[in-house]
Amino acid sequence: MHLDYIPYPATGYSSGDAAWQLTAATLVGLMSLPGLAVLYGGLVQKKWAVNTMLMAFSAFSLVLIVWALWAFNMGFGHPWIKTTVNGSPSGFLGRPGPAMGAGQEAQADIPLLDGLMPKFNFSQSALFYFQFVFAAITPLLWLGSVIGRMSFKAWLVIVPLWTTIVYSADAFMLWGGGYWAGKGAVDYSGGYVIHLSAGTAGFVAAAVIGPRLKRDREHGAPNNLLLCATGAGILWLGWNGFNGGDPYFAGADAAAAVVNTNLATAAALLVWLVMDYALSPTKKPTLLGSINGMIVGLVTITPAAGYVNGLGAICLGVISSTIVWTAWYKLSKVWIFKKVDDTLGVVYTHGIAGLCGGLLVGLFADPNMIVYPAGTAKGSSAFSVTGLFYGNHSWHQFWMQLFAALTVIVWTAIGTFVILRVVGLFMKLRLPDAVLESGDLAVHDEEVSPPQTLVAVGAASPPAAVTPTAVEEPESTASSSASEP
Amino acid sequence: MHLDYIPYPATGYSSGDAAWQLTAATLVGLMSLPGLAVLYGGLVQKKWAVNTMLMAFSAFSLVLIVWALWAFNMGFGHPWIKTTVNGSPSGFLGRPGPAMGAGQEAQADIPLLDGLMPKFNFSQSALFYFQFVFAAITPLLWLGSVIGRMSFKAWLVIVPLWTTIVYSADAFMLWGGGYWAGKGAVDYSGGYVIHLSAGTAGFVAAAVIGPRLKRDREHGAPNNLLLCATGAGILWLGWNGFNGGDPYFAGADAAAAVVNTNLATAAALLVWLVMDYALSPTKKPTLLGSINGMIVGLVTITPAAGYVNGLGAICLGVISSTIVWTAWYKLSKVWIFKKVDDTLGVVYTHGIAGLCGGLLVGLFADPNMIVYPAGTAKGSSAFSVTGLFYGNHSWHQFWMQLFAALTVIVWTAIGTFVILRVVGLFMKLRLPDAVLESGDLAVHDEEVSPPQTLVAVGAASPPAAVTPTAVEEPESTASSSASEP
Amino acid sequence: MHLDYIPYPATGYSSGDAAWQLTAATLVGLMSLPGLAVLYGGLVQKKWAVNTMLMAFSAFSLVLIVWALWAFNMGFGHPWIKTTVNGSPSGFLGRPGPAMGAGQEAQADIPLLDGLMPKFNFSQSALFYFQFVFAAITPLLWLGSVIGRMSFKAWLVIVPLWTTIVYSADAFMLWGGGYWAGKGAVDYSGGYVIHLSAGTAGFVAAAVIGPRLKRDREHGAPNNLLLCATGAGILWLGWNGFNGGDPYFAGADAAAAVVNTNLATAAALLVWLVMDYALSPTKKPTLLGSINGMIVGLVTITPAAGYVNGLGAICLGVISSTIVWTAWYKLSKVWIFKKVDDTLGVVYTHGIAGLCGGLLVGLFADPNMIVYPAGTAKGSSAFSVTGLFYGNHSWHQFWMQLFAALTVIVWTAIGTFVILRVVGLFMKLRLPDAVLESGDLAVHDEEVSPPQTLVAVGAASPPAAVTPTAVEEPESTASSSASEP
Amino acid sequence: MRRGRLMKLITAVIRPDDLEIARRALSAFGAPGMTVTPLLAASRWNRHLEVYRAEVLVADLVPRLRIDVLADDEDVPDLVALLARIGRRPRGGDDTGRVWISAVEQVVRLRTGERGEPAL
Amino acid sequence: MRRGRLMKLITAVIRPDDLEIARRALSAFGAPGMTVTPLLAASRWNRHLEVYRAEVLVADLVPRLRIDVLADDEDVPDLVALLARIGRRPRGGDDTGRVWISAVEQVVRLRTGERGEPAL
Amino acid sequence: MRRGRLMKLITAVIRPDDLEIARRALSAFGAPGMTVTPLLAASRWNRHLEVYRAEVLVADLVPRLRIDVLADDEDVPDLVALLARIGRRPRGGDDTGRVWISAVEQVVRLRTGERGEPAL
Ligand SMILES: Nc1ncnc2c1ncn2[C@@H]1O[C@H](COP(=O)(O)OP(=O)(O)O)[C@@H](O)[C@H]1O
Ligand SMILES: Nc1ncnc2c1ncn2[C@@H]1O[C@H](COP(=O)(O)OP(=O)(O)O)[C@@H](O)[C@H]1O
Ligand SMILES: Nc1ncnc2c1ncn2[C@@H]1O[C@H](COP(=O)(O)OP(=O)(O)O)[C@@H](O)[C@H]1O
Repeated sequence: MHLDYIPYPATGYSSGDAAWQLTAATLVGLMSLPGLAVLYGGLVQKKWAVNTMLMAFSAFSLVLIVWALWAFNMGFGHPWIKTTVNGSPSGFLGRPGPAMGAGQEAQADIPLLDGLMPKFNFSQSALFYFQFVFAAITPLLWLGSVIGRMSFKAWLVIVPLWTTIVYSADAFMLWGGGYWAGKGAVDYSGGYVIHLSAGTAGFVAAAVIGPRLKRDREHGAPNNLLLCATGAGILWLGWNGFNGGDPYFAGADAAAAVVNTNLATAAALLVWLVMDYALSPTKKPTLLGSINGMIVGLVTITPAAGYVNGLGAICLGVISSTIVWTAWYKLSKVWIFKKVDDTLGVVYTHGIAGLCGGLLVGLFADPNMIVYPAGTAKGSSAFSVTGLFYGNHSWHQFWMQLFAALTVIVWTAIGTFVILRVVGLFMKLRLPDAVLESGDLAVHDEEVSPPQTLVAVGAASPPAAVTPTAVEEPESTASSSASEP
Repeated sequence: MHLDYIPYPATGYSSGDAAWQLTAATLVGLMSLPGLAVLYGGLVQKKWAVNTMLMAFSAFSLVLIVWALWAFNMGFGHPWIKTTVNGSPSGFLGRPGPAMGAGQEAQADIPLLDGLMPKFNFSQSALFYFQFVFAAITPLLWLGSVIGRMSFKAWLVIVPLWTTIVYSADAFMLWGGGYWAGKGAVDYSGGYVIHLSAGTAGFVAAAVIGPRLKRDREHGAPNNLLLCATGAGILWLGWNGFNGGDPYFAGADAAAAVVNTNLATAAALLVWLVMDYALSPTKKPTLLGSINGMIVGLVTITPAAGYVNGLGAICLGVISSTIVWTAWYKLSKVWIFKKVDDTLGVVYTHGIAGLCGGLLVGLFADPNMIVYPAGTAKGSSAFSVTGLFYGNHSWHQFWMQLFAALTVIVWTAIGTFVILRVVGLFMKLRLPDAVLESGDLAVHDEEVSPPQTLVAVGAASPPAAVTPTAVEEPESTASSSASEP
Repeated sequence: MHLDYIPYPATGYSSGDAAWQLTAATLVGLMSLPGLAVLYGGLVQKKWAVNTMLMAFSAFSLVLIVWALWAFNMGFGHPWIKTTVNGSPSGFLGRPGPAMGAGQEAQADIPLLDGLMPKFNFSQSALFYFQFVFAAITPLLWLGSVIGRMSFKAWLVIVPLWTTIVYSADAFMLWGGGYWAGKGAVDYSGGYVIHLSAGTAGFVAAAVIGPRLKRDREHGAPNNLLLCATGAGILWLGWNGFNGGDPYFAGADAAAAVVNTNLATAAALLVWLVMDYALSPTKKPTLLGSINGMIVGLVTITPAAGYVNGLGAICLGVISSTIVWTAWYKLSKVWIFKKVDDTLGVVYTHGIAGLCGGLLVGLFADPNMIVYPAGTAKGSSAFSVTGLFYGNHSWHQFWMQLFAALTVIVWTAIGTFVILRVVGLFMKLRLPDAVLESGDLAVHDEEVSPPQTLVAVGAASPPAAVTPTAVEEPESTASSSASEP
Repeated sequence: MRRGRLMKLITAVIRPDDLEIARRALSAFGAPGMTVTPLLAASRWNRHLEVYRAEVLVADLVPRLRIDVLADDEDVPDLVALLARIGRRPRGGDDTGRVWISAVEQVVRLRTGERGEPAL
Repeated sequence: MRRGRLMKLITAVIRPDDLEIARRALSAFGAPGMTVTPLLAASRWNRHLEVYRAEVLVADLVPRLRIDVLADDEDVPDLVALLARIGRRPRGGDDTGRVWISAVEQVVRLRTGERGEPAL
Repeated sequence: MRRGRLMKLITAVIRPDDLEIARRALSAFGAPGMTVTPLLAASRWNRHLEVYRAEVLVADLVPRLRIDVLADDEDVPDLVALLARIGRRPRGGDDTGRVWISAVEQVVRLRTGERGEPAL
């Protein structure tokens, strides 16, 4: 009986790889919902918690619709304008098109990567969904820069545009086999495409939209650290899927990427903790500081996870955490960083951390970390990346990483700026001050912990029980009230 | 050395499918605990949060014991009274029996489905557990209809009975190879068996048990939206296991089901958001409204996840969300829906949404969405479902879906009613009003956020430090107290 | 093209097993962060929530660094001092050494287990990470015994030492192929190595460090039951990875272990619930009591998960829950248990529960529960364990379990005591009372739900809007103030 | 005559579940407004128990509401009687709070600056 | 003369967003200290709505702050005028609270035991 | 003589950690009851800092408790002295609150309707 049915479509299909890809994607999804939603929801002022979470839920939804209707193919489909890089076909952006038909059940395929990596062992749907959760988390990340004043309506309009114009292009150039992929720049799972881009977009958006109320900036206390920890924990462990899923195979490199992710994160968290201990104004270790460090570690290892060895991962965590900690305390005091109101500091923990990680790949990438082993066919060679400290000590990879970073920064900054300005022509990007005064209640008629004295409208008829009829013992009370001089 | 051991039992065993099945089951488990527990715990009045969560934890446990001792085989074992449908053996309920022995390590098997689908690639334990988490979440869902007045003790008695009598039968008829399965009605992963059934049971139970205190109905404000978001996020992503696990293989259709699940959910969430924006009394988008929309999407795609294509999934989300939104605002104002106190509106977000999804399968099912590809043996054909809009445009599937739905509604309604009435003969189903006044404290001696001034019993001896001995400077105080006219 | 690349390193590699191992490890990681962090964070007094959570996050990080630099090989590497047990090589502790190089991508290997179990189907990185999450959760567990007074700085020093000296040795003896493994004592996934050890360490640490403030012991009310439920739910379902991942293969025994885990847990939760109902002073079922029962069930099945059948699992849950409930209510009133301030009662829910489970393996282990089926080669036999109630009814396994338990208790107690005393020579283990008075604010300058009136330093200049200039209508007010006798 | 002297502040400590009935009665009576302040009351009654992880804790400070109503002297007796009637409803052996009256010298309605009685 | 008779307690019910401005004005004026108590005010204005799952709920008890300032009799008029000016600022048709003054017979600064005026 | 005139309300603003000791002392003294209201106090001392994500925030409104005790005139000096002694305990340079006394014209125990002294 069994032979009669094969539960899988193509040969070369592996249920193990499919299982891992779906699991990894689900973990990344959990990083957004509820992960980021409640981390940010707990980090913002109490009066903005609902707004923040609803922006997260709605953006996650918007990105998926856009992704299915046209954007996935702009990031991973056939190049729109074909170019060639080092002889092989390339481009800057994919041709838009829906990814919704039954054809999605066929074996996965990224046209420009054919032959450059093993054929996928799972269906296109799995690839589509895995890439979706990455696309979805990116605007959620830079949401952190604009909460506390951004118009909810504008958010609903901007997210789809941003995913289409900015994210797809970044993804195509580095992951879709586009220009920088051809050039040999690498981004293991989104240090550039996701985090550097989110940091840049958030910063630009914060600048364009303008700052929160002076009063809110002065009263920027978070509202619930239990939820911050809940979100942070989900982020950390969810990142196992974030980086572990990116080789597309449940192979040895996936496991190595998971280990490296955790090593860098642990190191970065501890470095931040120790620096708070030793150098912060109050010389105390803090939970939110440690969570910052944790995020820095997760972000910085992201572009490098499967390319560096364990020691390299620790180094990345230590270096980036030191840099970002310093930026957080010092850079934030100067010039534009002081002026622009990046509510949760996304530009530091994602922008700078992602940039550091991407560049450090150029130094720490260990050629012995095999992403894809060589096959049997002659001429086939294993795929790995070599940084300055290995092989023939060349700076080449570093430069590639640097140029790719600059491209991402510039493209993202311009794209974000233009989108916001254009949308700004049709609607206010910033809520009126009166609305900002009250926050969630004004925008959504909800507050994060509603008073239990709220009563349904129309439920206020005086009860029969007590009616102010003839008053008993008037004299005694009279006497009492008469009892004053 | 390696050949010497095979870590798997039967040939045809696939570690990939097993991994996915266990992972999917765990995700579904997480939807119940902590997912639903904290979503509901945050949605109810503060005074009922503990009671709600304890009902969830205890029901989850009760169902498992029942499932192992007898109920699993009533849902997926050999038919109790054998019948035949379209020539092949069938029935309405399975023969009760334990599922606990070492034999559970053998290859999985659902007797009535032999030959109708590929042989399972994992052990019976995996199948048992996967089906358990579905059985467990169902009473947790309709718990939402009865919280705020149902007796905790009665709950402990009713849940096992309900799982045995109502759930098992519904499951057997549609999933265990029973009558409606034979007739060709399909329920991909529980739009009927779980959600339609939960909506029906909840509504009936709410009617039989009676409403909450008038005062509580008037003060039905939730208590913590951060936890609502936490639970909602876990529900959404956990649903990847809910629908992705149901083909029983980590094949292409599993991935397609995951994508469809998310597409329908995103669409439904956005539709609800927009309708709140455009049509709600206060014209504001709300977080809890969006979560309603999200749940509608998840529920409505459940019976269809692997049968429709991406576009179909979006259509299902849009249609059902529109219908349920309207029902939520309008239907709730009329007649019985106004009278019956369905605390969290389970009949709308699960009952109606599940029904819509199940019926729409009859329209949108795409025959090109292959659940199980054809095998090599001659005569073997791929398995897929064809709706009105495809193939030879027949209404057949729709009718099957409709009749199956009616069966589920009727059986669940009657079963639930009888169980409650019978149990009602032996114990009060509703808590006395005095207890309802105080809620958690009266039922559990706990409250969701205990005052930090609570002090251990017997820890109240007057301290040595200060004793009201001879009073110092009496004169001055005397003067002060004498200082009035 | 496809043949040209093999995405996996060694033959014998299975993407399914790798996927499951990484997934299971991630689930266990989630049990720590956010699971335990928020369960404990919600269980402690409000003033200690931040401190508790930061201890969890930092310990998780510290253990990983230690694990990678030297400790993993002390638990699972080559024996430091080789001995032989029953003819085969053995030892008490592994030789320290880093586990960070590219070599970690090779097939996994535990030297002393070569030939005693199937070769691993995944890479060393996966094994390393899976074992890390176990090592990490252990100190987090016994953190529950010392919160509310332990110095944060001391914690940062003690955790790495404890992992190195205590945990590694316990792990090596039972899992690394060390002495007790050779003797035939079994610990499926940590009833001894993790829970019995955590219970012991916590109790000793609580005794050495000393109790909380009298005032805090008297006011030990938790602060947030919603978060307790969140953490508890994640623990339960995460445990599917905890026990399901331990056979190292996604085989039938993994699924059986998952089922047993849930059965024992459900039974234990219900037993605790019923005993609270029937025997507790106030005769009421409680959420936190049920969560205790849940933890007891999870812990007690841990050493037995894949060795007992379903009925055995239920028995374990019932027996242990009864024992621990009794200990919780009665034992806690007597002698040393009354004196030592084990804040969250880890010695009961982990220590005693783990011990019970380990011993009961000696009674309930069912030889038909096959962990590894026999291979094809002659002489190869399936691996399973036989308890008193099966086979030739021998007490042998029970004695092995008992002696192993005693070893773990003694070694852990001595190790913990010595570490604390030595560290105590260099720094205070207990915070000064003044600090204990205020808790989080004193230690971290943070509190779990910060008042929204906090204002940024230096943001306090009097506003232009209102200045106390010439007062209008002075007469009227004067008259009013003059209006008294 | 000087009205100022005859304004009073009526303060009542009541049980939370009496709030609604009290409010409705007051507004039905026409009391212009009121403030409600949640507080903890040391009561010799009703020290309810709470149990967490088998530890029995006693809430010897019970949650109560403090109601402050500014009123014209003439209305005081009626208002007090009204509150008294509410408080007197039979209840599980349990405290039912206090009402006390104190003199107010001046009242100002901030919005308009009105003083004395009209500001009530 | 006896100072005790001339100490007053100024109590104001204000809107939360006026707190900061009020505090700054008071300290600028030199008021020694104050206490701020969050409470719920029954206001005939400003019953804002909240909506949860399509159920429209009305907050007819609006959150307000009660400010208590002990002051010397002489400062009372200025302080009241000051609070009045703050409260009077134009606002969306909405209540703006009350201020009332009552007599205090004695004040003690616990830290030092000082009584009367110096303890203010 | 008319008792009503000689009932007083003693109001104290104390530090949270003094609550227990105060309560015990009061009940040991035999004070019939009390109410405890959490509030924020504007103190010139003890503006503790909190730090969130490297932003240093100052809590210039510190959490305090307000205790209200209705008492018979004769008991006032003792009660005040008692509170004063508690408040005076040496503490990290830090505010220790206020106590003030005001007259109460009438007290009613709602449960029984008793008035005046017996209702204390
Ligand atoms: N002397 C007092 N000062 C202030 N509040 C008091 C005083 N006596 C009682 N109360 C308040 O009034 C409430 C009812 O008083 P209690 O004596 O407990 O019940 P009852 O007066 O009905 O016998 C108590 O909760 C307490 O808060
Ligand atoms: N008689 C009263 N006693 C106590 N508080 C009052 C009284 N009247 C009004 N208040 C308080 O003063 C606030 C403003 O009163 P309200 O009448 O609503 O607005 P306005 O006085 O500006 O017209 C209200 O929120 C209420 O809390
Ligand atoms: N004039 C006042 N009116 C009301 N409360 C006051 C006044 N002055 C001080 N307080 C309260 O008494 C507390 C102690 O006063 P503060 O001056 O800060 O310390 P100390 O009086 O011990 O020097 C403060 O927290 C404040 O809340």
